[in-house]
Amino acid sequence: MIRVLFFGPVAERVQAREMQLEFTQGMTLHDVIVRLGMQHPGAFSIVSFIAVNQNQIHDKKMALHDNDEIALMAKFSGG
Amino acid sequence: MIRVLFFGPVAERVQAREMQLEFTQGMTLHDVIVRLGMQHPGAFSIVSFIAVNQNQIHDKKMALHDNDEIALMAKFSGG
Amino acid sequence: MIEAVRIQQEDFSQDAEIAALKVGSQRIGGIATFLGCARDFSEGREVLQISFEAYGSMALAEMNKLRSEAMAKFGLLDARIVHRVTTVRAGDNIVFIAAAAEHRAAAFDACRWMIDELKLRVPIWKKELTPEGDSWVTPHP
Amino acid sequence: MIEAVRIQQEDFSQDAEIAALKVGSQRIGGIATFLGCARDFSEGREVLQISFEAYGSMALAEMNKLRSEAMAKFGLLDARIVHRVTTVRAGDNIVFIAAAAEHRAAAFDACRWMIDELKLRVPIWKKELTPEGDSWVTPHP
Repeated sequence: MIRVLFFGPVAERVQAREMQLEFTQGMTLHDVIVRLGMQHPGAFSIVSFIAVNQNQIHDKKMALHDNDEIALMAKFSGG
Repeated sequence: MIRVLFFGPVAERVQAREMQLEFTQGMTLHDVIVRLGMQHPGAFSIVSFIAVNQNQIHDKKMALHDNDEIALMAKFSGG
Repeated sequence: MIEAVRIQQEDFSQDAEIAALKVGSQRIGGIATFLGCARDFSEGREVLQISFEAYGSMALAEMNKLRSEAMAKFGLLDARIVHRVTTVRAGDNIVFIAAAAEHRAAAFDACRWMIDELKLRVPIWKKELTPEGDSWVTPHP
Repeated sequence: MIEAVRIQQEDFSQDAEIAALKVGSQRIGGIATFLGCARDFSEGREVLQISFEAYGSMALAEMNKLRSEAMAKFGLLDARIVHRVTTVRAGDNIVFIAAAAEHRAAAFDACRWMIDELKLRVPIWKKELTPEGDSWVTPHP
Protein backbone atom coordinates (compact mmCIF):
# COMPACT_ATOMS: atom_id res chain seq x y z
CA MET A 1 0.00 0.00 0.00
CA ILE A 2 1.21 3.54 -0.83
CA ARG A 3 0.08 6.38 1.47
CA VAL A 4 -0.27 9.84 -0.07
CA LEU A 5 -0.52 12.76 2.36
CA PHE A 6 -1.95 16.23 1.77
CA PHE A 7 -1.57 19.33 3.92
CA GLY A 8 -2.84 22.90 4.01
CA PRO A 9 -3.80 24.30 0.60
CA VAL A 10 -3.43 20.96 -1.18
CA ALA A 11 -5.58 19.15 1.40
CA GLU A 12 -8.21 21.85 0.94
CA ARG A 13 -8.31 21.32 -2.84
CA VAL A 14 -8.34 17.53 -2.66
CA GLN A 15 -10.72 17.59 0.29
CA ALA A 16 -8.72 14.85 1.95
CA ARG A 17 -5.67 14.57 4.15
CA GLU A 18 -4.66 11.10 3.05
CA MET A 19 -5.26 8.58 0.28
CA GLN A 20 -4.13 5.01 -0.04
CA LEU A 21 -3.19 3.39 -3.34
CA GLU A 22 -2.56 -0.26 -4.05
CA PHE A 23 1.16 -0.82 -4.59
CA THR A 24 2.12 -2.51 -7.85
CA GLN A 25 5.61 -3.62 -8.82
CA GLY A 26 7.50 -1.00 -10.88
CA MET A 27 5.20 1.86 -9.83
CA THR A 28 6.85 5.30 -10.02
CA LEU A 29 6.16 8.63 -8.36
CA HIS A 30 5.08 9.89 -11.78
CA ASP A 31 2.44 7.13 -12.02
CA VAL A 32 0.95 8.15 -8.66
CA ILE A 33 0.83 11.83 -9.61
CA VAL A 34 -0.83 11.12 -12.96
CA ARG A 35 -3.40 8.85 -11.37
CA LEU A 36 -4.31 11.33 -8.61
CA GLY A 37 -4.33 14.19 -11.13
CA MET A 38 -7.00 12.44 -13.16
CA GLN A 39 -9.16 11.94 -10.08
CA HIS A 40 -8.70 15.59 -8.97
CA PRO A 41 -8.16 17.75 -12.06
CA GLY A 42 -6.25 20.96 -11.25
CA ALA A 43 -5.85 20.15 -7.58
CA PHE A 44 -2.12 19.63 -7.83
CA SER A 45 -1.17 22.70 -9.86
CA ILE A 46 0.07 24.34 -6.62
CA VAL A 47 2.33 21.42 -5.70
CA SER A 48 5.91 22.71 -5.41
CA PHE A 49 7.52 20.02 -3.27
CA ILE A 50 7.25 16.25 -3.21
CA ALA A 51 8.57 14.08 -0.43
CA VAL A 52 8.91 10.32 -0.25
CA ASN A 53 9.34 9.01 3.27
CA GLN A 54 9.91 12.60 4.43
CA ASN A 55 12.77 13.30 2.05
CA GLN A 56 12.34 15.83 -0.71
CA ILE A 57 12.46 14.19 -4.15
CA HIS A 58 13.22 15.86 -7.46
CA ASP A 59 13.17 12.86 -9.81
CA LYS A 60 9.58 11.79 -10.49
CA LYS A 61 10.78 8.69 -12.29
CA MET A 62 11.82 7.31 -8.91
CA ALA A 63 10.58 3.76 -8.32
CA LEU A 64 8.40 3.37 -5.25
CA HIS A 65 8.37 0.62 -2.69
CA ASP A 66 5.49 -0.91 -0.82
CA ASN A 67 4.51 1.17 2.25
CA ASP A 68 6.15 4.34 0.95
CA GLU A 69 4.75 7.60 2.32
CA ILE A 70 4.37 10.32 -0.30
CA ALA A 71 3.52 13.97 0.36
CA LEU A 72 2.45 16.39 -2.38
CA MET A 73 3.01 19.85 -0.93
CA ALA A 74 2.36 23.50 -1.80
CA LYS A 75 5.05 26.11 -1.12
CA PHE A 76 5.82 26.32 2.56
CA SER A 77 4.69 29.40 4.49
CA GLY A 78 5.80 28.74 8.04
CA GLY A 79 7.67 31.10 10.33
CA MET B 1 34.21 75.61 39.59
CA ILE B 2 34.93 73.00 36.88
CA ARG B 3 34.30 69.32 37.70
CA VAL B 4 36.50 66.77 35.94
CA LEU B 5 35.32 63.15 36.05
CA PHE B 6 37.34 59.96 35.61
CA PHE B 7 36.08 56.43 35.04
CA GLY B 8 37.46 52.92 34.72
CA PRO B 9 41.05 52.78 33.46
CA VAL B 10 41.57 56.56 33.66
CA ALA B 11 40.27 56.71 37.25
CA GLU B 12 42.65 53.89 38.12
CA ARG B 13 45.65 55.80 36.75
CA VAL B 14 44.69 59.12 38.32
CA GLN B 15 43.63 57.39 41.50
CA ALA B 16 40.61 59.64 41.69
CA ARG B 17 37.07 59.73 40.32
CA GLU B 18 36.63 63.47 40.37
CA MET B 19 38.66 66.66 40.64
CA GLN B 20 37.52 70.22 40.96
CA LEU B 21 39.33 73.15 39.39
CA GLU B 22 38.75 76.82 39.99
CA PHE B 23 37.05 78.36 36.94
CA THR B 24 38.81 81.35 35.39
CA GLN B 25 37.46 83.49 32.58
CA GLY B 26 38.68 82.35 29.12
CA MET B 27 39.69 78.89 30.35
CA THR B 28 39.67 76.23 27.59
CA LEU B 29 39.44 72.46 27.58
CA HIS B 30 43.07 72.44 26.46
CA ASP B 31 44.12 74.41 29.57
CA VAL B 32 42.43 71.88 31.83
CA ILE B 33 44.07 68.91 30.08
CA VAL B 34 47.53 70.50 30.22
CA ARG B 35 47.17 71.33 33.90
CA LEU B 36 45.96 67.85 34.86
CA GLY B 37 48.65 66.27 32.65
CA MET B 38 51.35 68.05 34.61
CA GLN B 39 49.92 66.81 37.89
CA HIS B 40 49.58 63.21 36.57
CA PRO B 41 52.24 62.60 33.93
CA GLY B 42 51.25 59.85 31.48
CA ALA B 43 47.89 59.23 33.11
CA PHE B 44 45.92 60.61 30.18
CA SER B 45 47.71 58.86 27.31
CA ILE B 46 44.77 56.42 27.11
CA VAL B 47 42.16 59.16 26.83
CA SER B 48 40.23 58.68 23.56
CA PHE B 49 37.07 60.62 24.27
CA ILE B 50 36.37 63.90 25.98
CA ALA B 51 32.91 65.05 26.98
CA VAL B 52 31.77 68.41 28.25
CA ASN B 53 28.41 68.32 29.95
CA GLN B 54 27.95 64.79 28.62
CA ASN B 55 28.46 65.72 24.98
CA GLN B 56 31.47 64.44 23.12
CA ILE B 57 33.82 67.27 22.16
CA HIS B 58 36.45 67.24 19.44
CA ASP B 59 37.73 70.82 19.63
CA LYS B 60 39.99 71.24 22.64
CA LYS B 61 40.10 75.00 22.10
CA MET B 62 36.52 75.14 23.27
CA ALA B 63 35.97 77.80 25.92
CA LEU B 64 34.56 76.47 29.17
CA HIS B 65 31.90 77.93 31.40
CA ASP B 66 31.63 77.94 35.12
CA ASN B 67 30.13 74.69 36.46
CA ASP B 68 30.97 72.69 33.33
CA GLU B 69 31.35 68.94 33.82
CA ILE B 70 34.28 67.44 31.90
CA ALA B 71 35.00 63.72 31.45
CA LEU B 72 38.32 62.39 30.17
CA MET B 73 37.61 58.86 29.00
CA ALA B 74 39.46 55.79 27.72
CA LYS B 75 38.01 53.78 24.83
CA PHE B 76 34.64 52.34 25.76
CA SER B 77 34.36 48.59 26.31
CA GLY B 78 30.72 48.06 27.23
CA GLY B 79 28.39 45.45 25.84
CA MET C 1 15.42 19.26 29.86
CA ILE C 2 13.25 20.66 27.06
CA GLU C 3 14.27 19.66 23.54
CA ALA C 4 16.25 22.18 21.48
CA VAL C 5 13.99 21.68 18.44
CA ARG C 6 10.24 21.47 18.89
CA ILE C 7 6.88 21.83 17.19
CA GLN C 8 4.16 22.52 19.72
CA GLN C 9 0.72 24.05 20.18
CA GLU C 10 1.46 25.89 23.42
CA ASP C 11 3.37 29.16 23.79
CA PHE C 12 7.03 29.21 24.84
CA SER C 13 9.13 31.35 27.18
CA GLN C 14 12.25 33.16 25.95
CA ASP C 15 13.66 33.02 29.47
CA ALA C 16 13.30 29.23 29.58
CA GLU C 17 14.85 28.79 26.12
CA ILE C 18 17.79 31.07 26.94
CA ALA C 19 18.35 29.29 30.26
CA ALA C 20 18.40 25.94 28.43
CA LEU C 21 20.91 27.33 25.90
CA LYS C 22 23.24 28.53 28.63
CA VAL C 23 23.35 25.19 30.45
CA GLY C 24 25.63 23.76 27.77
CA SER C 25 28.49 26.26 27.83
CA GLN C 26 30.07 29.04 29.83
CA ARG C 27 31.90 30.19 26.72
CA ILE C 28 28.84 31.90 25.18
CA GLY C 29 29.48 35.59 24.57
CA GLY C 30 26.42 36.40 22.48
CA ILE C 31 22.96 34.99 21.84
CA ALA C 32 20.97 36.29 18.87
CA THR C 33 17.30 35.43 18.80
CA PHE C 34 14.42 35.89 16.41
CA LEU C 35 10.83 35.86 17.55
CA GLY C 36 8.16 35.74 14.84
CA CYS C 37 4.78 37.14 15.90
CA ALA C 38 1.31 37.27 14.39
CA ARG C 39 0.46 40.67 12.91
CA ASP C 40 -3.01 42.19 12.78
CA PHE C 41 -2.46 43.27 9.19
CA SER C 42 -0.96 41.61 6.11
CA GLU C 43 -0.84 42.66 2.45
CA GLY C 44 -3.33 45.42 3.12
CA ARG C 45 -5.91 43.25 4.85
CA GLU C 46 -6.92 42.99 8.49
CA VAL C 47 -6.01 39.58 9.94
CA LEU C 48 -8.10 38.16 12.77
CA GLN C 49 -6.31 34.87 13.27
CA ILE C 50 -3.57 32.78 11.70
CA SER C 51 -3.91 29.06 11.63
CA PHE C 52 -0.89 26.77 11.10
CA GLU C 53 -0.63 23.27 9.76
CA ALA C 54 2.50 21.11 9.52
CA TYR C 55 3.72 17.84 8.09
CA GLY C 56 4.84 17.21 11.63
CA SER C 57 7.37 14.39 11.36
CA MET C 58 9.09 15.86 8.30
CA ALA C 59 9.00 19.41 9.69
CA LEU C 60 10.68 18.30 12.91
CA ALA C 61 13.33 16.35 10.98
CA GLU C 62 14.04 19.39 8.75
CA MET C 63 14.26 21.70 11.77
CA ASN C 64 16.76 19.34 13.42
CA LYS C 65 18.82 19.26 10.21
CA LEU C 66 18.68 23.05 10.04
CA ARG C 67 19.99 23.35 13.59
CA SER C 68 22.85 20.91 12.96
CA GLU C 69 23.80 22.64 9.73
CA ALA C 70 23.78 26.07 11.38
CA MET C 71 25.91 24.85 14.28
CA ALA C 72 28.54 23.47 11.89
CA LYS C 73 28.38 26.31 9.33
CA PHE C 74 28.67 29.15 11.87
CA GLY C 75 30.60 27.40 14.65
CA LEU C 76 27.79 27.86 17.16
CA LEU C 77 27.96 26.62 20.74
CA ASP C 78 24.23 25.86 20.70
CA ALA C 79 20.98 26.71 18.91
CA ARG C 80 17.24 26.26 19.41
CA ILE C 81 14.24 26.30 17.07
CA VAL C 82 10.64 26.22 18.30
CA HIS C 83 7.60 26.57 16.02
CA ARG C 84 4.00 26.66 17.19
CA VAL C 85 1.37 24.85 15.16
CA THR C 86 -2.00 26.07 16.33
CA THR C 87 -4.28 29.07 15.76
CA VAL C 88 -2.95 32.41 16.95
CA ARG C 89 -4.13 36.02 17.16
CA ALA C 90 -2.31 39.32 16.65
CA GLY C 91 0.62 39.64 19.05
CA ASP C 92 0.93 35.91 19.69
CA ASN C 93 4.25 34.12 19.30
CA ILE C 94 4.74 31.87 16.27
CA VAL C 95 8.39 30.91 16.00
CA PHE C 96 11.51 31.29 18.13
CA ILE C 97 15.09 30.85 16.95
CA ALA C 98 18.19 31.32 19.06
CA ALA C 99 21.87 31.05 18.15
CA ALA C 100 24.59 31.09 20.80
CA ALA C 101 28.22 31.74 19.87
CA GLU C 102 31.46 32.99 21.38
CA HIS C 103 31.10 36.24 19.45
CA ARG C 104 28.12 38.17 18.19
CA ALA C 105 28.77 38.13 14.44
CA ALA C 106 28.34 34.35 14.18
CA ALA C 107 25.27 34.44 16.42
CA PHE C 108 23.55 37.07 14.25
CA ASP C 109 24.51 35.43 10.95
CA ALA C 110 23.34 32.00 12.11
CA CYS C 111 20.04 33.25 13.56
CA ARG C 112 19.15 35.05 10.36
CA TRP C 113 20.19 32.10 8.21
CA MET C 114 18.04 29.70 10.26
CA ILE C 115 14.84 31.74 9.96
CA ASP C 116 15.44 32.34 6.23
CA GLU C 117 16.04 28.62 5.65
CA LEU C 118 13.16 27.56 7.89
CA LYS C 119 10.76 29.48 5.69
CA LEU C 120 12.13 27.74 2.58
CA ARG C 121 12.61 24.21 3.86
CA VAL C 122 10.23 23.33 6.65
CA PRO C 123 6.81 21.94 5.63
CA ILE C 124 4.51 24.27 7.54
CA TRP C 125 1.65 26.26 6.05
CA LYS C 126 -0.30 29.24 7.36
CA LYS C 127 -3.84 30.34 6.63
CA GLU C 128 -4.95 33.89 7.42
CA LEU C 129 -8.48 34.41 8.70
CA THR C 130 -9.69 37.84 7.61
CA PRO C 131 -13.11 39.55 7.72
CA GLU C 132 -13.30 38.82 3.95
CA GLY C 133 -12.64 35.10 4.42
CA ASP C 134 -9.78 32.66 4.87
CA SER C 135 -6.81 32.23 2.62
CA TRP C 136 -3.66 30.17 2.58
CA VAL C 137 -0.59 32.35 2.46
CA THR C 138 1.48 32.12 -0.71
CA PRO C 139 5.06 33.09 0.02
CA HIS C 140 6.78 35.60 -2.21
CA PRO C 141 9.46 34.17 -4.46
CA MET D 1 5.78 50.09 32.71
CA ILE D 2 9.55 49.48 32.75
CA GLU D 3 11.63 52.00 30.76
CA ALA D 4 12.75 50.96 27.27
CA VAL D 5 16.33 52.11 27.95
CA ARG D 6 17.97 51.29 31.27
CA ILE D 7 21.26 50.90 33.11
CA GLN D 8 20.85 48.69 36.14
CA GLN D 9 22.68 46.40 38.53
CA GLU D 10 20.06 43.67 38.62
CA ASP D 11 19.44 41.01 35.99
CA PHE D 12 16.59 41.34 33.48
CA SER D 13 14.02 38.98 31.98
CA GLN D 14 13.70 38.50 28.22
CA ASP D 15 10.05 37.58 28.68
CA ALA D 16 9.35 40.85 30.50
CA GLU D 17 11.20 42.92 27.89
CA ILE D 18 9.42 41.21 24.99
CA ALA D 19 6.05 41.64 26.69
CA ALA D 20 6.79 45.35 27.14
CA LEU D 21 7.75 45.64 23.45
CA LYS D 22 4.53 44.02 22.32
CA VAL D 23 2.28 46.32 24.33
CA GLY D 24 2.90 49.13 21.85
CA SER D 25 1.82 47.51 18.59
CA GLN D 26 -0.05 44.58 17.11
CA ARG D 27 1.72 45.17 13.82
CA ILE D 28 5.00 43.57 14.96
CA GLY D 29 5.95 40.63 12.73
CA GLY D 30 9.49 40.07 13.97
CA ILE D 31 11.57 40.83 17.03
CA ALA D 32 15.34 40.38 16.82
CA THR D 33 17.22 40.38 20.10
CA PHE D 34 20.82 40.27 21.20
CA LEU D 35 21.88 39.07 24.61
CA GLY D 36 25.48 39.64 25.62
CA CYS D 37 26.78 37.24 28.28
CA ALA D 38 29.92 36.95 30.36
CA ARG D 39 32.35 34.30 29.08
CA ASP D 40 34.68 32.23 31.25
CA PHE D 41 37.52 32.77 28.78
CA SER D 42 38.84 35.77 26.84
CA GLU D 43 41.95 36.31 24.74
CA GLY D 44 43.38 33.03 25.97
CA ARG D 45 42.89 33.71 29.67
CA GLU D 46 40.42 32.31 32.16
CA VAL D 47 38.00 35.01 33.40
CA LEU D 48 36.55 34.71 36.90
CA GLN D 49 34.46 37.86 36.97
CA ILE D 50 33.78 40.94 34.85
CA SER D 51 33.20 44.23 36.56
CA PHE D 52 31.49 47.15 34.77
CA GLU D 53 31.68 50.85 35.33
CA ALA D 54 29.71 53.56 33.53
CA TYR D 55 29.47 57.30 33.18
CA GLY D 56 25.86 56.74 34.10
CA SER D 57 24.09 59.91 33.02
CA MET D 58 25.94 60.16 29.70
CA ALA D 59 25.64 56.43 29.01
CA LEU D 60 21.89 56.56 29.51
CA ALA D 61 21.58 59.63 27.28
CA GLU D 62 23.65 57.93 24.53
CA MET D 63 21.58 54.74 24.78
CA ASN D 64 18.39 56.76 24.42
CA LYS D 65 19.83 58.52 21.35
CA LEU D 66 20.86 55.17 19.93
CA ARG D 67 17.35 53.80 20.32
CA SER D 68 15.75 56.85 18.68
CA GLU D 69 18.22 56.79 15.81
CA ALA D 70 17.65 53.05 15.24
CA MET D 71 13.87 53.49 15.26
CA ALA D 72 14.07 56.22 12.62
CA LYS D 73 16.85 54.64 10.52
CA PHE D 74 15.27 51.17 10.30
CA GLY D 75 11.59 52.08 10.65
CA LEU D 76 11.17 50.06 13.84
CA LEU D 77 7.92 49.82 15.75
CA ASP D 78 9.82 49.71 19.06
CA ALA D 79 13.22 48.95 20.56
CA ARG D 80 14.77 48.33 23.97
CA ILE D 81 18.31 48.56 25.36
CA VAL D 82 19.27 47.36 28.85
CA HIS D 83 22.85 47.27 30.17
CA ARG D 84 23.88 45.94 33.55
CA VAL D 85 26.57 47.79 35.49
CA THR D 86 27.73 45.50 38.26
CA THR D 87 30.07 42.53 38.68
CA VAL D 88 29.10 39.36 36.81
CA ARG D 89 30.38 35.79 36.47
CA ALA D 90 30.51 33.44 33.47
CA GLY D 91 27.04 32.86 32.05
CA ASP D 92 25.55 36.02 33.54
CA ASN D 93 23.67 38.50 31.37
CA ILE D 94 25.36 41.80 30.52
CA VAL D 95 23.37 43.57 27.81
CA PHE D 96 20.02 43.08 26.08
CA ILE D 97 18.94 44.72 22.85
CA ALA D 98 15.63 44.15 21.09
CA ALA D 99 14.31 45.54 17.81
CA ALA D 100 10.68 45.07 16.77
CA ALA D 101 9.60 45.64 13.17
CA GLU D 102 6.88 44.64 10.73
CA HIS D 103 9.35 42.41 8.90
CA ARG D 104 12.43 40.52 10.03
CA ALA D 105 15.10 42.16 7.85
CA ALA D 106 14.70 45.55 9.54
CA ALA D 107 14.59 43.93 12.99
CA PHE D 108 17.86 42.05 12.40
CA ASP D 109 19.65 45.01 10.81
CA ALA D 110 18.60 47.37 13.59
CA CYS D 111 19.49 44.98 16.41
CA ARG D 112 22.95 44.41 15.03
CA TRP D 113 23.49 48.13 14.39
CA MET D 114 22.48 48.99 17.95
CA ILE D 115 24.92 46.59 19.64
CA ASP D 116 27.73 47.64 17.28
CA GLU D 117 27.07 51.33 17.97
CA LEU D 118 26.60 50.78 21.70
CA LYS D 119 30.10 49.38 21.93
CA LEU D 120 31.49 52.45 20.11
CA ARG D 121 29.41 55.22 21.64
CA VAL D 122 28.27 54.39 25.15
CA PRO D 123 30.67 55.28 28.00
CA ILE D 124 30.89 51.95 29.81
CA TRP D 125 34.10 50.11 30.69
CA LYS D 126 34.73 46.51 31.69
CA LYS D 127 37.50 45.03 33.80
CA GLU D 128 38.24 41.30 33.66
CA LEU D 129 39.24 39.56 36.86
CA THR D 130 41.53 36.64 36.02
CA PRO D 131 43.67 34.34 38.17
CA GLU D 132 46.68 36.40 36.96
CA GLY D 133 45.14 39.69 38.08
CA ASP D 134 42.67 42.34 36.92
CA SER D 135 42.78 44.26 33.69
CA TRP D 136 40.64 46.81 31.92
CA VAL D 137 39.52 45.57 28.53
CA THR D 138 40.90 47.48 25.56
CA PRO D 139 38.55 47.11 22.62
CA HIS D 140 40.01 46.07 19.29
CA PRO D 141 40.06 48.82 16.70
